[in-house]
Amino acid sequence: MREQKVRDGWRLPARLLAAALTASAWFGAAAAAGAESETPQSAALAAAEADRPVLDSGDHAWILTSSALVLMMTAPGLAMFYSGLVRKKNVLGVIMQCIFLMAMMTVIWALYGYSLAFGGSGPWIGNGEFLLMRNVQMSGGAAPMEGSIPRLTHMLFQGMFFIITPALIVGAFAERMKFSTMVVFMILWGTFVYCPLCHWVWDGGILFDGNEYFPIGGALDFAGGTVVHISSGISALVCALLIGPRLGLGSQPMPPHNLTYTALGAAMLWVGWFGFNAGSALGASGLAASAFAATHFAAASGGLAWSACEWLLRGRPSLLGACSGVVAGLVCITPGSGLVQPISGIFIGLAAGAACFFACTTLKARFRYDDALDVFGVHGVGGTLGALLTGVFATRHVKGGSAAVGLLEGGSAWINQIVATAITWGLAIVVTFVLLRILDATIGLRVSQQEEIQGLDLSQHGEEGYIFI
Amino acid sequence: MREQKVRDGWRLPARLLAAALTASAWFGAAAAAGAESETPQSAALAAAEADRPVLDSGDHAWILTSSALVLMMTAPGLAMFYSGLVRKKNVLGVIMQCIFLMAMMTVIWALYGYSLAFGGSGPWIGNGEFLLMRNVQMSGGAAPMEGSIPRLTHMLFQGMFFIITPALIVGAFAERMKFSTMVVFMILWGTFVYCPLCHWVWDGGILFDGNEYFPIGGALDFAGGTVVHISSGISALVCALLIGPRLGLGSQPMPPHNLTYTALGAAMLWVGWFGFNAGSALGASGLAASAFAATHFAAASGGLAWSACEWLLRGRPSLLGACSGVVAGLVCITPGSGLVQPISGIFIGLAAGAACFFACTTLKARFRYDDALDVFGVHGVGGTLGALLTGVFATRHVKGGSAAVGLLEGGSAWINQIVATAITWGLAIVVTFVLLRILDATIGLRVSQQEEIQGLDLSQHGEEGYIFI
Amino acid sequence: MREQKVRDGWRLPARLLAAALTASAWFGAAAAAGAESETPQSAALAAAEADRPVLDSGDHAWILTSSALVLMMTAPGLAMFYSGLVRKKNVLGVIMQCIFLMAMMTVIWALYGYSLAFGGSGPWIGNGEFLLMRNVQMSGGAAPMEGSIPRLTHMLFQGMFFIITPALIVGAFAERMKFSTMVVFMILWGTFVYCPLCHWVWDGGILFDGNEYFPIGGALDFAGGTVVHISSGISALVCALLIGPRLGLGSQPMPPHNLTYTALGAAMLWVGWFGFNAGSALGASGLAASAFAATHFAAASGGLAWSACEWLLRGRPSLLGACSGVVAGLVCITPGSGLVQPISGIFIGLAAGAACFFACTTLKARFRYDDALDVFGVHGVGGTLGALLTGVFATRHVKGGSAAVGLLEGGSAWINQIVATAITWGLAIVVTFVLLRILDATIGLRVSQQEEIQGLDLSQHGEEGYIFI
Amino acid sequence: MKKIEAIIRHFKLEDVKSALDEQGVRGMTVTEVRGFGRQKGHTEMYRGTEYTVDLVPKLKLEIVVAESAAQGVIDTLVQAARTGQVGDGKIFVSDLTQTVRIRTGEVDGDAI
Amino acid sequence: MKKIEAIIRHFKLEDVKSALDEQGVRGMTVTEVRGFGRQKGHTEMYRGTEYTVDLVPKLKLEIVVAESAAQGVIDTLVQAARTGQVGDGKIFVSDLTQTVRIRTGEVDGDAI
Amino acid sequence: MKKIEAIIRHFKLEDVKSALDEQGVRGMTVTEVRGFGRQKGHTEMYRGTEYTVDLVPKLKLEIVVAESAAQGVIDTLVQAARTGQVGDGKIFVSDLTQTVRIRTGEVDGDAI
Ligand SMILES: Nc1ncnc2c1ncn2[C@@H]1O[C@H](COP(=O)(O)OP(=O)(O)O)[C@@H](O)[C@H]1O
Ligand SMILES: Nc1ncnc2c1ncn2[C@@H]1O[C@H](COP(=O)(O)OP(=O)(O)O)[C@@H](O)[C@H]1O
Ligand SMILES: Nc1ncnc2c1ncn2[C@@H]1O[C@H](COP(=O)(O)OP(=O)(O)O)[C@@H](O)[C@H]1O
Repeated sequence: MREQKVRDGWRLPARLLAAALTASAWFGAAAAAGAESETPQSAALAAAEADRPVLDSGDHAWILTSSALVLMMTAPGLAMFYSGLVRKKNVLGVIMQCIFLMAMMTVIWALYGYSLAFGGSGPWIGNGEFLLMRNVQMSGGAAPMEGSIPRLTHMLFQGMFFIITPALIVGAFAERMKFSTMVVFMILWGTFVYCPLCHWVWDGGILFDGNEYFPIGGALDFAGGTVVHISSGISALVCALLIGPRLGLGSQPMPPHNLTYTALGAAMLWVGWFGFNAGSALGASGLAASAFAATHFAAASGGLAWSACEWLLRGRPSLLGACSGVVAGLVCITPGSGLVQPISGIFIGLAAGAACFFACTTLKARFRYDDALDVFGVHGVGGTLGALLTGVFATRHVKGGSAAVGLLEGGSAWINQIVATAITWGLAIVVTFVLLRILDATIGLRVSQQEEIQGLDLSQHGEEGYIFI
Repeated sequence: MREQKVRDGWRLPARLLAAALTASAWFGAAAAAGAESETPQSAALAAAEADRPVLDSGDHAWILTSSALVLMMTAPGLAMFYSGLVRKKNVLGVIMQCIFLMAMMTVIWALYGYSLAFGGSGPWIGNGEFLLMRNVQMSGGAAPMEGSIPRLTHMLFQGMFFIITPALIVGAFAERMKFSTMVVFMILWGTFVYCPLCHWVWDGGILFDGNEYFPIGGALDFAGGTVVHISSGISALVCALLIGPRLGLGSQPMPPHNLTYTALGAAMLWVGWFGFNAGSALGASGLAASAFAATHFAAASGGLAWSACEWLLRGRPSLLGACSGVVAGLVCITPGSGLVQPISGIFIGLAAGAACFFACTTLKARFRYDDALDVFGVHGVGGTLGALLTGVFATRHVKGGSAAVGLLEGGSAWINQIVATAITWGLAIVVTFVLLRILDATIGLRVSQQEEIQGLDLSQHGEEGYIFI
Repeated sequence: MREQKVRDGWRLPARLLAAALTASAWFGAAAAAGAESETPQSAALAAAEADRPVLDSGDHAWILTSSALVLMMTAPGLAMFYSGLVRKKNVLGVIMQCIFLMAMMTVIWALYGYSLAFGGSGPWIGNGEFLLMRNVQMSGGAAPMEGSIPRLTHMLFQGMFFIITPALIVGAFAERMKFSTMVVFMILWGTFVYCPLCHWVWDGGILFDGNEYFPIGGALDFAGGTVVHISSGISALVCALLIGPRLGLGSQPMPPHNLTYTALGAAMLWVGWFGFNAGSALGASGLAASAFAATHFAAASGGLAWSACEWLLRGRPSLLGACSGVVAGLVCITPGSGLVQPISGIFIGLAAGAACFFACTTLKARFRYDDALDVFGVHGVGGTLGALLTGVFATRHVKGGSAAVGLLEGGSAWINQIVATAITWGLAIVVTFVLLRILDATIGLRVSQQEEIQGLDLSQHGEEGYIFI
Repeated sequence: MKKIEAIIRHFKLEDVKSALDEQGVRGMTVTEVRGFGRQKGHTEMYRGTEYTVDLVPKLKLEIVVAESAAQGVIDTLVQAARTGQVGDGKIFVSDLTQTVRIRTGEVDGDAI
Repeated sequence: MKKIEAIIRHFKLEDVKSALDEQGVRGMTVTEVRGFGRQKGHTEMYRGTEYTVDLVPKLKLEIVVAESAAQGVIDTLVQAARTGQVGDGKIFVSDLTQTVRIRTGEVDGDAI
Repeated sequence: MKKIEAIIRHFKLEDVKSALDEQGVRGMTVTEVRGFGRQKGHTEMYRGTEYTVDLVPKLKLEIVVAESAAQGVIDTLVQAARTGQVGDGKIFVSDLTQTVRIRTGEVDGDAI
């Protein structure tokens, strides 16, 4: 994520020092260390060498780890979280959608997705620079670099986001969407919503912090508030509205069939989110630590806030509530994780827990859309709130530089945040609406009534989840 | 953990070398590398720079990873391990306690816990140095350091211990404690047992290895034998005694409702414990590797020992036994993991497996306390044994320095280990007893009979774990 | 893994540079930085120092992480994947075998396994160099090195492979083998199949790439195609044939009892495999990134290929199919992960998904062996295919050097791959056959009919998996 | 006293319950069962193997009522549980010789 | 031959079993059921939604005994399963026309 | 109409089903139950505690047939479900007073 190249302060002197060392050292080397002089090079060459980005194995270790963590978020994490919430007869359907998306989005990313998102730096969309992994893969035994890590790793890390974002949407149309239609929809959604948006925000496009094309759109989005959570949460709402409620909603009970899965999945999301947010520092820097801490604090206070709401308004806190609050806190801190102080994360988490509680209970009940697993209520609402609160709490102490950033320190980032959020809402609504309308008219969105009653596990995949007999 | 600042040998020359390099290089730089001279600094300044702790991205990557691993230990790890052991009607209750503690203890840690534990270095308790994350968070784009990692990361890593320690206790009063009382108890326990003890052992207090206040108390505790396992295990016993046995114990069967969870949770604990122990080296050093290996070997031999006991005494080894042995081995190696040779870990694991098998079967049966999930039997007994065996097996080969350490090489560490263990027992017993008596007299410890029969899931949280109909 | 010491290109100049720096710097240091001159050393000494392998904390962090990931592959990963596939009454039996192997193989590895596999570099078998962790553990506060990581870590990482390889075989004789016989068999199999094979391929033996003893056997096996997958897959087939089919196979239904476990376990395998393959670079290098990406792509395309086969031939894709395809892709890319371009990983994954689909359906149905969980179909077939395709796709761009490697760039590696694969098949067949025959004649392979009907959970371990009443 | 056993589809439970409630039925016992009949099951595929599952999940209701109320309950059941598709289920009626309420020891008419 | 069906609370199973054992009853069959009756259920909340669950988990025991032993068993059941709280359950008794032990083919009195 | 209830071993289900199928039986209802009888249970150990589990998992089949077909079904059941080991199970036969097919409202003979 390009704007995250601003690293914490200690790096700058270190870089200069390294460069100086390189130059000076070669003088000494040339004169003294005869045994090492197999490769005579001039001081000028050495200085050039110092400018070439050098792989920092520690940074790299952390981003490789983060990539693994973010994949773990989709499955087992999200797969478990979501599958526990549906009825038994649809448990495999949900897991299948997560696993299949892991496979499919990865291949798309390799073929053209990464290039569309991160190739070049035009205002609207990437270019063909990285098509089919050109300029990403090793060549002659060396890997092209992106900052202090190989571009391969940048591609991998970002690719994990390309998986989880559509996977989040799955919760909105759970228990009723045709599997084949879901497949087609996600290919299109990834191509026409995710890739452009990612390019706008993180690769120099019109929502890139400090871009020249559309400065007022320049958003602070450290780890995916707009790109991941708003985009998926808003699209989810559109999906829920267009596909309609589940058969029997309101008359038949549809409680979560296995809350232990949901809770264990939420815990995995919490753990994996450290990769998501702290990994977005693209190195094992002080900034990564700060993002890690903010993430952790927001998750914790989000869980407390939701539990408190339940305790006060309904007499007792539920496990599902605590877990929902944790996820809400995590969603909300995402855009600001590397821009606000960790202690602000506590406030952001509290706000998220309360707001998403309200969205998932009162709001949803009032408007009667069947966002089955509350993707809008948590990711749409939490993501939007997070984008705005980033404009409030972001600080130069974390971002570096001397200009005021968030509203609290007198900065004006909040304006850009509002603009970028509005644009993201617009993009998500329009494209998702159009795509679904087309699919509805052609291959159809929903399984037949018969199949819905039978459950997706049997009707779509010919399997049963649990055969305990 | 301060005493772990002794790093393995190769680091020392490396540091000196780096310092020398810095100084010499600047001479060369000043003379030759004109292009780099934007920041003119004197050699003196450069030397000062060399004294400032520098972030080692590799160390940092490992501790960030370790922090994630230790959080994973509480949930999904411990939550799964424990929840499988209770009856179906209490499965959510146990998981909720773990998840809620993750949220609550984290916020306490951020507000004042870290400061109480690690602020200053007085004999008894921390100071206000780090209250509300002051002096921990980034400032002006730079992060305060603690050794080669940001203090933020130190805070995070230690904060994960502050979560899991109370979560361990949960097993003792499982299936019968009021949720609200548990919440209050854990706030107090964290404040009045964990924080002081942590300060005593790891931040220069009266049990700190080499402290001047009370030298004979100076304990070797690499990763939490006293601070985590003895404190929680002994407090658990007090809890079990004061809250009394579960309704129907002895007359009604109370087998684990889902041993697959217990086993999968134990496996996650095994994996996560690498973060717990090897992370306690606070860097990706040779010492971390040694602690990792000792941990792994002790887990393995602990599992074998318990299985062997069962095989010999009962005719067949059980999965629950193997998993219990693994956890016993892990508990027991914890204090010595970075102080003993890995191969000694095998002996320590064997001893732990056998001792904890005895404690959980014969001992518990004889004294008839209802330590529901054997927290005392595994963490109390295993932790105490581990502290003592550390006094036997600890070696200068791992600890560094030239003085003999463990009994086996003629050292006297075992005396300090006994003293520190006794003091930890005393603290845990007294404070836990007082806290529970007060809570019992005020808000009450136990749910009503009615609620206990109904199960905690429904009575405390209004949810059911599995709805497979 | 010795052949993996070839690192990506940027390292070479970096090393030379570092050496030069060291030498030159000391001149400066001696003259100028008086404050630092406590340790007067000559330039010669400094040069020697530069030759000593130095711990790279970033490399180390990644391999520690990878070790944890690979352990996670066996449990919870494989334990969950396999246990979901058996009938309810055998669920604990399978998990127990995984957990017990984790414990037992680890102790064997510590005592003599690592030494047999990696001691010395003779053609046939290791020597006693590392018996009982001699020359592996720290001494005088310093850890012996293996490249840029402590040898302890190399031992740990490799030890995780020593666990998972036998654990894979467990799937072949699931639901019917005597636990005690399994224990003995695995001790022998680890000693007489794994350790020699590992030594041949990775420690300079007769299948080592570029060995002098038997050059045509020199195989490219980056992360365990021959050592792990072919060896276990082929042995599994022998096991299935010799132990015979499960009672009632064909007449009674034996569907997977819990596909959610299988899918979640597969996802954990996917995540853990990054440690397996990218960790095999033994550092956080560009090569690690490349292996990570190839692994990820092959998993994804494997899942797509198997799903496509099902969709085309049976009308709908199943979750079990998608997961099986993912695992097939992962198996197949293993030997080539650090030798082929990531984009080739897509082809390899596609081939694996299709081939293993065929093996697990048509082939198995035709020959009627009861390889209960398809170890041969996935690991035997996928591993063999992977070894051969490595000979096709391996490239100097990744491997480094200037010689052509794979068939596609005109190299001849494919010949060696065929030879090494054939030898591995031979070793696995012969030794497994002999061992099983002996065990059959002495202690017996199978549980009694009675016990098989009752299930292994009760008959072998005296426990039940789920008690949901 | 009549015991009415009805095998119905899962998703009809709520409808049946409220229909019976209107009828004045105040108690019943529900069991998860699997039924085999004219309704075709389905096939499941697991890797190489295809299973025909002809045992379909159903619910069994047991309702004990006074002789006089039986026919009304049966009619209500037939109406509320019907979809018209094969697999709607069956009703079996039998006689009870005695009924006891455990809490009070009341018998027969008073017990339900 | 009488078939005695008893709906009881889960946690009374052990008590009932040992009471019947003293009575000389040597066999029974137990089923997990959910009961609906005067005992109020409970409410469950999942995010926005509240469910009233009025089906309470119960156990159903089926005990086949000789005509002569029936009343004794019924009395024992009532005593052992009673807590006095609403929801203790019911006992239903009916006639069997035949009983067979599969293992031996023995019928009626010899079969149980 | 006769209702035949058979308690059998799990792994005999397939055999029984196909034997009944040959017999012309076209419907039945299966329930998971736990049985207590002469067949000894087993002991389970969990850490310090040993449980004697004397409730053994069984399947209960309920088959409703015309009076005339009853004896044939019973004989078939006895044959197909027998292993000769203690625990093979029991068959209980009782009368039904009425049978209804929900889908069509057909009664008695036509309903099964
Ligand atoms: N002869 C029978 N004895 C016991 N139960 C039966 C019998 N026939 C049908 N059932 C039960 O009724 C259910 C529905 O029967 P089925 O023949 O599939 O449909 P329908 O009742 O609409 O004709 C079956 O699944 C089974 O549980
Ligand atoms: N009419 C009935 N038919 C069948 N089962 C009944 C009937 N009434 C009650 N039951 C069963 O008996 C159980 C206890 O009944 P309930 O009315 O709650 O309490 P009590 O028996 O103490 O009056 C119910 O949960 C249900 O399983
Ligand atoms: N008196 C009884 N009433 C109800 N069910 C019984 C009775 N006796 C046995 N059963 C059922 O029959 C099953 C088999 O009985 P058991 O005595 O173990 O073997 P067998 O039928 O071979 O003599 C039991 O598990 C139980 O479910």
